[in-house]
Amino acid sequence: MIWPIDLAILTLVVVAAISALMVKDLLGASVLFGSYSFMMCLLWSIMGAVDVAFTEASVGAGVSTVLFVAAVFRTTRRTRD
Amino acid sequence: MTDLISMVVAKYNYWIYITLMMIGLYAIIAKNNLVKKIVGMNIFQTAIILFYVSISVKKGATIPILEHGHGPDAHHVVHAVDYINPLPHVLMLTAIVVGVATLGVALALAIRVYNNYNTLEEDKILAQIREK
Amino acid sequence: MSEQYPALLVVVPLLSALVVSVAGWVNKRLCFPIAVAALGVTAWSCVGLLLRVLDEGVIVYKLGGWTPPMGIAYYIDYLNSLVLPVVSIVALLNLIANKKGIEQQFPDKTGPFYTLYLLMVTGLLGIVVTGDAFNLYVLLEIAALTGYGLLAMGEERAPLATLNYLYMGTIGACFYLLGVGYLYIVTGSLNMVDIAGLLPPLYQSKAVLAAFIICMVGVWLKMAFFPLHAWLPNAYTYANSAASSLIAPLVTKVMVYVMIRLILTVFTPEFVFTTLAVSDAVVWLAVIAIVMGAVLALAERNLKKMLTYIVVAEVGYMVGGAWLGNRDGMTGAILHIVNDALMTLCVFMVVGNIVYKVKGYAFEDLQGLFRKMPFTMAALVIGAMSIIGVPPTCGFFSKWYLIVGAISAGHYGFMAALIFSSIVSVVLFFRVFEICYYEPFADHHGHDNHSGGMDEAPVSMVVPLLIVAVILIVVGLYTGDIVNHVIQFAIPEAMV
Amino acid sequence: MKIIGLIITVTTGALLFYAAGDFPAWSDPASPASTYLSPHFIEKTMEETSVPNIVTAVLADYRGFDTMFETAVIFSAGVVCFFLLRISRREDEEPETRYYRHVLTGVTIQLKEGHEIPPSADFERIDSMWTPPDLIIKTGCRLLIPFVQLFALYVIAHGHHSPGGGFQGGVILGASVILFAISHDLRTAVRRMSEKLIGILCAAGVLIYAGTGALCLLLKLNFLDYSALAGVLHVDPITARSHGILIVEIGVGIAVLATMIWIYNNISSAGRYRQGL
Repeated sequence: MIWPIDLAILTLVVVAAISALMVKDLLGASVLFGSYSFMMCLLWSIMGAVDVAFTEASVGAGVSTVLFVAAVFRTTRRTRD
Repeated sequence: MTDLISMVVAKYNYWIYITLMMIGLYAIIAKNNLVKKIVGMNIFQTAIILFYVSISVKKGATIPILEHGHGPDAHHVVHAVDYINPLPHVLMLTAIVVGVATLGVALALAIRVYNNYNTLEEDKILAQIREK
Repeated sequence: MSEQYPALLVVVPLLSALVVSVAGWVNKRLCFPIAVAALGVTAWSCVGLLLRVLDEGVIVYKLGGWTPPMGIAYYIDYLNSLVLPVVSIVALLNLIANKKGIEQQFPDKTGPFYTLYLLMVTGLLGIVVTGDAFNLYVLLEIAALTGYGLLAMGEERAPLATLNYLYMGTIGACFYLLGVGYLYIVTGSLNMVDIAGLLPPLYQSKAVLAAFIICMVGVWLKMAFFPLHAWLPNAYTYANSAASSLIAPLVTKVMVYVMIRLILTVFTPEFVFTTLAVSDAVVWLAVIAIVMGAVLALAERNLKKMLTYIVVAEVGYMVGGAWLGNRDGMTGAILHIVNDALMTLCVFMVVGNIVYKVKGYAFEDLQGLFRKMPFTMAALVIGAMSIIGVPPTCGFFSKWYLIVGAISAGHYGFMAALIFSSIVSVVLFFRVFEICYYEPFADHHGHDNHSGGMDEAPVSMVVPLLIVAVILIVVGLYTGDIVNHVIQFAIPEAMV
Repeated sequence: MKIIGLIITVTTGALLFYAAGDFPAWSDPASPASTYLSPHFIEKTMEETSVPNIVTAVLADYRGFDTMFETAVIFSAGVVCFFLLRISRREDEEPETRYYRHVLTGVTIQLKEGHEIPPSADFERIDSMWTPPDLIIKTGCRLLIPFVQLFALYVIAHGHHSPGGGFQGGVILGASVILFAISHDLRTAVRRMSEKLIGILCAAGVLIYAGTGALCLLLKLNFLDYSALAGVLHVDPITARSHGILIVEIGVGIAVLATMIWIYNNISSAGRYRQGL
């Protein structure tokens, strides 16, 4: 494990999580959530959990994001918080 | 002071998971937009998955796939210290699946709510209900 | 075959759910018979299992043939063999009773409805029977997800109420999962019995304490224990009647079962009641739950919502009884799981019949129902008697044990709360009876109304309801046997 | 609400921080989690199941019962989405004016007062908001999708030896169909894979899993004890376990594939199955 990469990804995870919740546009939030999931997946593959990382890459970063975008497309992008 | 720093450094994964979990929990309770709450819910779930994956890490061990699985030396002795603990990974595969299932149901419900009230903001919906 | 009962009671509803789902695409009329047959087999194997446990004691069933703690195992002891028949019989009777209502409300979606119904029953039975802490989480999620689906189809406000339930339910389940993770990190095991064996040296550990608190909060969220109950009334009120009369009796009770299982098996009573010494605080919380549930029920002008607040109060009974920390209180709590499931089923099925005929459940819709629907109302009277706690019905006996437990624990606040809530229940139900007894004003001077005629719900709805009402009395009469032959062995010897 | 949320969050966080102090040090090989159960899995998996990927072995065999319910969870999510969103033909008022597009020339025809063109290869039904799919995206996706599906099949079949398995492969397969639905439109995708087929596949996948378990039960061993299959497959009990894992992984793959598409179809069209994204 290379600690600078680990540390950088850990920070990015937190940043992505906070910004997914802060951004005032639901489409942006879903895309940021996808990036959060992908960062998480990288983190897990660093920790050696290859199967979990693989699943998260396909489910969290892939299908979940598509579902979010689809739902936002069917409802509204606007939000106040 | 050095104790504190060494403790912070030694378990930093646990601190990150707690931070993420609190971010998610706060979003579920305090956010007003229904889809934002769902995002918070997912962050909450992945934080717990991060916790479990952190349990499984073992210093100096490799991924839990046996080398020399088949072939000439298939039956050499395997040492547990060489491989990461696989059990939490298994549990978390299940938890990820449960997470995406919950996400699907939550989004379906959010669409139903939007069809009824034409908004996703909780306070506006409650105001509409009160007017009736 | 009888050694395979433990697997059958979960596998049969699961397989039949899949078959029903396929049948829904081919021929809709096949769904109902398959579902009833599957639940019948399940109920039969649950009863068979209870008899076997009475004969031989604890049964261990190894899934996949792996010895625990490597694989997952089922432990069927006196506690869950008592709860299993209740869950399966409640589900079976409710399904038969609601056939007409389901077909009336979802003409195109009966297939998915029965599928979800069976999956929900699978989940609930699995929760009760499993001996693995993580397996319980997965089954919890099955029961929860299908529950969201069933509850959300109802009135206009149902989706929002269910979405709130989903947020709270997910937090609850995740907390439980986190608690299991904490146990895993300090013991390295997931098997409940195994964890209980590994824990004693760790009782002073902060991680075990946190695991216990987190698990309890998660389970309390799921069972709507005051002050975490906010999701329950709306979610149950606005749902369709078939779903609410399945979920209201079962989900909260099964979660109470999980709490008792965690206390008795995983963390053991010594840790919970001796090392922790917070039981007084929890019982006081239960007192508040009972009082608030009763008071909020008084404020409602709507039968179904009133009943949901009674459910909140009943959860207070069971949590309080379990946390009194003595034998009588625990007996009362376990007995009340059985009784409360049955009496909640009874009153919610009454609401189902009323909704089917009258299309409403507000107090003004109930006028003149004693004349119109005499059998339904007779069942309501018996259900209400049981909730109030009038002797021949079963509700009296569990309340009796709870009060005895409260006295021997010296917790007079809990006793007072029980009596207070009984009195409030009397007021609540006699107000309903009064409204139902008098004719609507308009009918006397009205034009052509079918006044005088009986307008009872269909036979297929009334007969299961009357069966439930009879069961309420029969269980009441046989309480002594249940306590002496089953519950007594379910509580560890160490508890006095 | 914000203040209540903050209070709850801070309390829970404080409890968790407090408890984390008693954890064994991170990545410590001597922690209970790494010394109690997992050594058995790591050292014995090869002997007992002959699967080198320990995660797959534990997932589908030692804890196969969990995984069966995991598949049931995903199946129930699909059914719930369908149950909640799908608008039945009876409730869905068809628009009075319909649009058709001639596939070869791209000419759009508008038919008023409920007239219809019988389904044929020349004309395709489109919606009033229809936008032509971009040629580059369409061709690119058409090139990409077979490779994605091939990879997914590899992931399912090779789950015994490398990361992956039924679940990941199924999601990738589902994603390839979703990619098709996005790059073309939902109507085309549904025409290729009808709703009924998806619904039946969903149940069939879980049925393969639970049915394998039930078969073991019929062969006089416990539920999901794959070594019972040895007689049926004509192999020794340990290889039978390995084959049993492969069978249930395929079941998981089918169930997940169908459910992902089902959920996407319902959510992206809000249950109307018209246009999609």
